[in-house]
Amino acid sequence: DGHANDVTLQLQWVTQAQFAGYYVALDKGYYEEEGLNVTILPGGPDIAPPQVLAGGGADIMLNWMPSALAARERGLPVVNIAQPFVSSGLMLTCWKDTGIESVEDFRGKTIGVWFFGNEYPFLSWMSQAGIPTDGGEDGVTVLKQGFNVDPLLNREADCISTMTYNEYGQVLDAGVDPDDLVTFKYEDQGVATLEDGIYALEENLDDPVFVDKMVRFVRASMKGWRYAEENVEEAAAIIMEYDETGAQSEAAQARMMGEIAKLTQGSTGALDIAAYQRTVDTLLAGGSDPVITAEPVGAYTTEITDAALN
Amino acid sequence: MRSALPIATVVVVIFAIWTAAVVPMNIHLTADLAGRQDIAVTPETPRERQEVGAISLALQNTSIWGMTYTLDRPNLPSPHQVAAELYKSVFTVAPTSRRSLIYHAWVTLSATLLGFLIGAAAGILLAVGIVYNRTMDKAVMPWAITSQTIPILALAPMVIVMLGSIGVQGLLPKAIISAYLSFFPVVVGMVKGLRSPDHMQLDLLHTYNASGPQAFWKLRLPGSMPYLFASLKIGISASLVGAIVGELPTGARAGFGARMLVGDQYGQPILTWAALFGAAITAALLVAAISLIERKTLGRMGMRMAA
Amino acid sequence: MTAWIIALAIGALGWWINARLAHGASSDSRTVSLAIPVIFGVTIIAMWQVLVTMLDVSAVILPAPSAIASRFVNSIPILFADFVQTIIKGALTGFIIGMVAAFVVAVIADRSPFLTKGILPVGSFMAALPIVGTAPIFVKWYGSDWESKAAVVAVMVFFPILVNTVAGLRDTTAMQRDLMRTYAADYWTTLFKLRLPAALPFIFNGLKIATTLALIGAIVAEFFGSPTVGMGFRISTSVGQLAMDMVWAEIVVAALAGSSFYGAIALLEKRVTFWHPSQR
Amino acid sequence: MTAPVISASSLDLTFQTNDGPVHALSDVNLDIGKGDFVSFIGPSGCGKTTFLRCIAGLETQTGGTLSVNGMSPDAARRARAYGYVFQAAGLYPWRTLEGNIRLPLEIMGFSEDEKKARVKRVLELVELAGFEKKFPWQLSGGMQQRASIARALAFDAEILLMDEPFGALDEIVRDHLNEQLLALWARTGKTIAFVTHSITEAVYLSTKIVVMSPRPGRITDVIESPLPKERPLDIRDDPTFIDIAHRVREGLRLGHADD
Amino acid sequence: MTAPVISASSLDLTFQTNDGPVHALSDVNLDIGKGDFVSFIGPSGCGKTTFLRCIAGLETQTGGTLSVNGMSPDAARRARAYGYVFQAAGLYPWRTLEGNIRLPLEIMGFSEDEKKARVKRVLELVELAGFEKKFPWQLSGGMQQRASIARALAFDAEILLMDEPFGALDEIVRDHLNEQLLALWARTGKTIAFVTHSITEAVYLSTKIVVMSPRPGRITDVIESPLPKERPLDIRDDPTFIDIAHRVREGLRLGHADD
Ligand SMILES: Nc1ncnc2c1ncn2[C@@H]1O[C@H](COP(=O)(O)OP(=O)(O)OP(=O)(O)O)[C@@H](O)[C@H]1O
Ligand SMILES: Nc1ncnc2c1ncn2[C@@H]1O[C@H](COP(=O)(O)OP(=O)(O)OP(=O)(O)O)[C@@H](O)[C@H]1O
Ligand SMILES: Cc1ncc(C[n+]2csc(CCO)c2C)c(N)n1
Ligand SMILES: [Mg+2]
Ligand SMILES: [Mg+2]
Repeated sequence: DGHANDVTLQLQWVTQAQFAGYYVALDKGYYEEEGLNVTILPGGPDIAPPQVLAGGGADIMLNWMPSALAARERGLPVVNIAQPFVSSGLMLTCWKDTGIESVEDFRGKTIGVWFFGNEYPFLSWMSQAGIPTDGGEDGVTVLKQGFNVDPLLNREADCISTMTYNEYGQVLDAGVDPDDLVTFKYEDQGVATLEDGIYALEENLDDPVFVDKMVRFVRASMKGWRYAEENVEEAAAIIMEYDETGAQSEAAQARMMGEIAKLTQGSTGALDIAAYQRTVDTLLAGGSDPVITAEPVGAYTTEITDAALN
Repeated sequence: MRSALPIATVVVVIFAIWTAAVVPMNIHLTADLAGRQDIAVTPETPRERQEVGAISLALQNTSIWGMTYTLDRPNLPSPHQVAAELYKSVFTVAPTSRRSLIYHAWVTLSATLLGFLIGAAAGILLAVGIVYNRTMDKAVMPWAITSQTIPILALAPMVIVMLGSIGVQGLLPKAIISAYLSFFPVVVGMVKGLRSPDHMQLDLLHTYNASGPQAFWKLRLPGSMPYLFASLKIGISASLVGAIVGELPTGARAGFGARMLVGDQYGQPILTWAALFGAAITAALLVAAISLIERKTLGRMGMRMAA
Repeated sequence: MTAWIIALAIGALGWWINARLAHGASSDSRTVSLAIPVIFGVTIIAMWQVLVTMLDVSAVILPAPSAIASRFVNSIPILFADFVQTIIKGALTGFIIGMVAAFVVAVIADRSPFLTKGILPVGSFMAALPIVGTAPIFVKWYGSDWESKAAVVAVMVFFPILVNTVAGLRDTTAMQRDLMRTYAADYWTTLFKLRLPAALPFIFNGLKIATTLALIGAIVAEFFGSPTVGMGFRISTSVGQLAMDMVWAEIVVAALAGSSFYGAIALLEKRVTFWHPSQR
Repeated sequence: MTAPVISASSLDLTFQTNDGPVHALSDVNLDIGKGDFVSFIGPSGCGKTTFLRCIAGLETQTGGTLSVNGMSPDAARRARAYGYVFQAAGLYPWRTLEGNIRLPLEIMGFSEDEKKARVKRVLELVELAGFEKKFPWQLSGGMQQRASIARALAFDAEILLMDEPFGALDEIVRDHLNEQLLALWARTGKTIAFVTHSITEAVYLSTKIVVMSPRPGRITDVIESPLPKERPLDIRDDPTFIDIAHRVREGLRLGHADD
Repeated sequence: MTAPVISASSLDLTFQTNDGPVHALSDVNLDIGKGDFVSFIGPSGCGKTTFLRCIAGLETQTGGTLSVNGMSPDAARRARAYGYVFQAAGLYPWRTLEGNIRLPLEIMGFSEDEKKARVKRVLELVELAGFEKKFPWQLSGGMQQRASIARALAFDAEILLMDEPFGALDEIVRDHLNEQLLALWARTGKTIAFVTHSITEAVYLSTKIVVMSPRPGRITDVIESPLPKERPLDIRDDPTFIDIAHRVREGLRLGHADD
């Protein structure tokens, strides 16, 4: 039937260059070439993509792997079918004048963290480092960070979570000299977890029609990513076109695209099993309060990327 | 329009307080900025300044007051910044452009109006049920009150997902959230209104041996009109708030809520403020529209307006 | 299909019992007035339970009432800490600040009809500022802890209380005011002996509206930044973790707290305005 | 004399209230003949309104019998046997004068032509022709009360029940309406039951004055008036008039404990 | 005769309204002596209330002079020279009967003992002892009105201004209160200015009846009553009484165009 070619993708944030590959594929007709009719649903502060998937509001979602694995443990069997982001853009950004030089210096400091399923990497990291997160003298005080970098600028927090491609740039935009900041990239700290991957519900993957659809989707999406990486300015322009709020600036999106390209560089879309295992180990290592309690089984499939790459 | 002068006075006072507050509210950010541009500020380092209160910092650095009014991402934008942004996004771009606040007003407005329609209709029906059915009166009213103590922003994503799972998307989910906020004032007002005819009025119809429906259409309904309009005015601003709240869990694609959110996330507070004022102005216009309909309707019905 | 039939049967049964009670001889007694809404609520919950279990609705979308109840019971310490943070520190403080500020401004505005005329429309304009926009601003100004929540609440409750108080202060008859003039009573005497008591029914109207606003304001503001405790924090975090049972447990706390707060104000109203026709 | 239009015998009515039973009417016996103008007078709470409401079928007696036009009051109500005029005019503010008078006609399903004709006729009867399009609040209290009488007359019931219709008006306007009411009664020959607090009014208007007394509400005196049907306002300075008034006042004083 | 307590000469009052000026009082000349009981009667809108309010200093005349106790009305108001009784009792529903009567005493700063004593005395004066703790809405209209008179008497002003105090009560209760008011007046010797719509009431109570007429409000007749100070209710059947009543009615009819 006609639905065989319909795909709805739930993003995990509002329209921005973070999702350029998909918008480019849509705009350039790559999906169309594959015979697909793709709808992209932007996310927002109040949207949990796994929940949307569970409710049937979307066929596939983008999600951070910690969040997806946690959802899996909660009984929502989501499966990674492709992983366009190969490295993590997450980092902590601190004021240098707070005296923070290493992870140990976090003790007694206030740190802004995103919640809503995005807190897992931080919590794993802290528990691996043996730093309690419940305030107190030698633990960190955690703030639930809003959607902006104000807690840092107002010095309410000593450090905040930033993405290399977005919030960090915003801090600089506010006039802050990079020399006044110290950053801790999760990649560098060895606690990186996989970010924006493509997930589908397990039950759907038993359906060959769905699988075929996904193969075509991933192939077209990766083509979009390739194009976006190579044509940063144009990709930013395309994002601007799809941004319905009319509030984004092209310069910011171009910068974001430049940073995003570093994270997707070299990805074929296929999940790197080693990176997967590293993510799982990080999450399992969470001491008394691990994000996931058991080695996940069947949390990914390479079937689709295998087919797409042929 | 005899109240134009008093309103203007109050507005001027508020603007004066606002303008005066801009300096202390923004002084820390401004001092940081000035410090980075090698303008002399006391104390010299951001850390030291953190220990100084806003007012005394402002008094120590009178030379940078001017800068507090022109920051790109102020804590408190100055009135003229907000006014300029409003002007820019209302008058200098085509209303169909995504950069136009009119466009976003329309997006929010469409959900508001649909939600208001649903909410008002549900409120009226519920009120009729409460007035005519003793069981409903006793069972439903406490729950209607309770329903309003539940934070809508917590319910909103669930509503969206549940509706999404049965295939309802687009305008309707937002409208339903908006309806959730607007039905309550309508129920309360309408119950009061339908019960406003006194015993004598009801007895009069009884002496005519009038039927139940006749009593409703000829007495209770027209008698409830002033109450209905009073609660519709509250309901429509609640609807607008609901529509804006509903924009966040629906992908914040467009509308006042999306503008506020995006302005906040990308460090453009002036955008947020402009959207905020845009929303309040829209609410005022909606209330004015209802007042106009009220005056027309009640006028035609021959009822005098209470001042 | 059977699930719906069973649910509808439960609904019909609940309704039937309530109808019997409502039309019974002792329908105006306290117990029955309390029992009817309780039975109504229980009926809805039973229907919900049946539908969710029999239709196998995912717990990620809508958890069963039984799951919510057990989560509630098992999380009392967390729920209590959240309650204290959000309701006591945020909502209550904000409510009191907003209320006192509204009274003060009302009394000032009331001294001059000119001011009153100006403040009321501007007040209703400000009341229309949506919380989604104001909350992030207050979080920016007052930080992530409860102070910013109290500020959001104070602003939200300020206008309804102000508008009602001003209207109430004007709700004396010309005759009552003239009476005070024949006693050559001064402004403050008239205020305290006549206008404030006469305004009480209006003031309580405003306070009742404000109670529900206060709760919503404090919870929703936490979505825009908070410490790692609080009802709004817990709700948004739990949604991200797909722990919908926890979300509903918090909603139950909100509903209980809100209804009790409302009930307390209504009770106080009954005691203080016993003389008003609506209370007799 | 023909069969009475309204006939009460041993009528009893007790309200059950939260503070215990209230004995509003006790052993009331009264016959009202066709074309009578009967006034009920008595202190507050003596059951005047309650008795009128019983006749109208708006309350049901708890003892004794009551018949209206030979049927039960409720059957009479369904047959729309009477028009009822309340103390306050109680016109609908959202209807014009004309609209208010049409109200019972609409409910009773008269044809459009018939409605028009009747509205015109009763407006003339109460001297309000020309005010059709006015809303109630555009009229004086006296005019409103006349309109409410017109409303009760519009569907031409044989009986008119009036519960202190002029209680809220000042004495001078009241005099004027009393004159008009008498004229109307003379012209139409309706049977009128009329509740009042004013002795002058009762004596001036009635062919029969029923004096009532409270706790429990009962009839203490029934005075047949010998005054002629034609009554100019001056008749109130007439010795017979003063005499009857005196008797009514005495009757009232006897039944009246304090306050 | 001593100097009048209240003296108006060429009094004029025009209200400026949106619909143009309303000439409420025009060339009013009147002297009220100490201990007089003066009634004002006239159709609605003739300026009775306005005149009383001028005396009370609640309105200011636009022409002519008015003195109360030899001072300006406003000075008299500040000196608390009079007690004012309004048409409706206007008791505060949130105060008990006692609390209502204490109200002026609190405002005027009487001592606690004094307050107690005065409340007790005036409650006895109006025969309401024993009802101290009741709230107004627990009392009948007549009792409320008596309480409002007690309130006006509590601080013992020499002048009592009463604006249709019994207008809302029924005739029987009214008769009773009239008797009580006369007794009170006799006992206290206060000067009373009394507005009414009832001819009987005016004639029964007053030593002087002022008939007024509207458009513009002016005095058309001042009738000195030859009736003795002692007046049983029966005096109303007395020919002198009927005579005066007739003269008042004639005066009213002249000034009264239509309703
Ligand atoms: N619905 C009711 N329930 C309980 N008691 C009632 C009800 N209606 C009237 N009563 C009581 O019955 C008695 C008679 O009342 P009713 O209204 O007939 O008096 P009334 O003579 O018309 O008095 P008024 O002159 O004040 O109109 C009063 O004591 C009144 O309180
Ligand atoms: N504050 C006011 N502003 C304008 N006009 C007024 C005001 N008060 C009274 N009037 C007008 O002045 C005239 C006299 O009014 P007033 O109240 O003194 O009459 P009254 O004799 O007491 O009438 P009633 O018997 O109805 O009480 C009326 O035409 C009235 O409309
Ligand atoms: C409520 C909520 N808070 C934080 C994130 C984290 N996050 C993931 S991607 C992204 C965009 C960065 O520019 C952000 C902020 C989220 N998804 N939802
Ligand atoms: Mg009655
Ligand atoms: Mg008057």
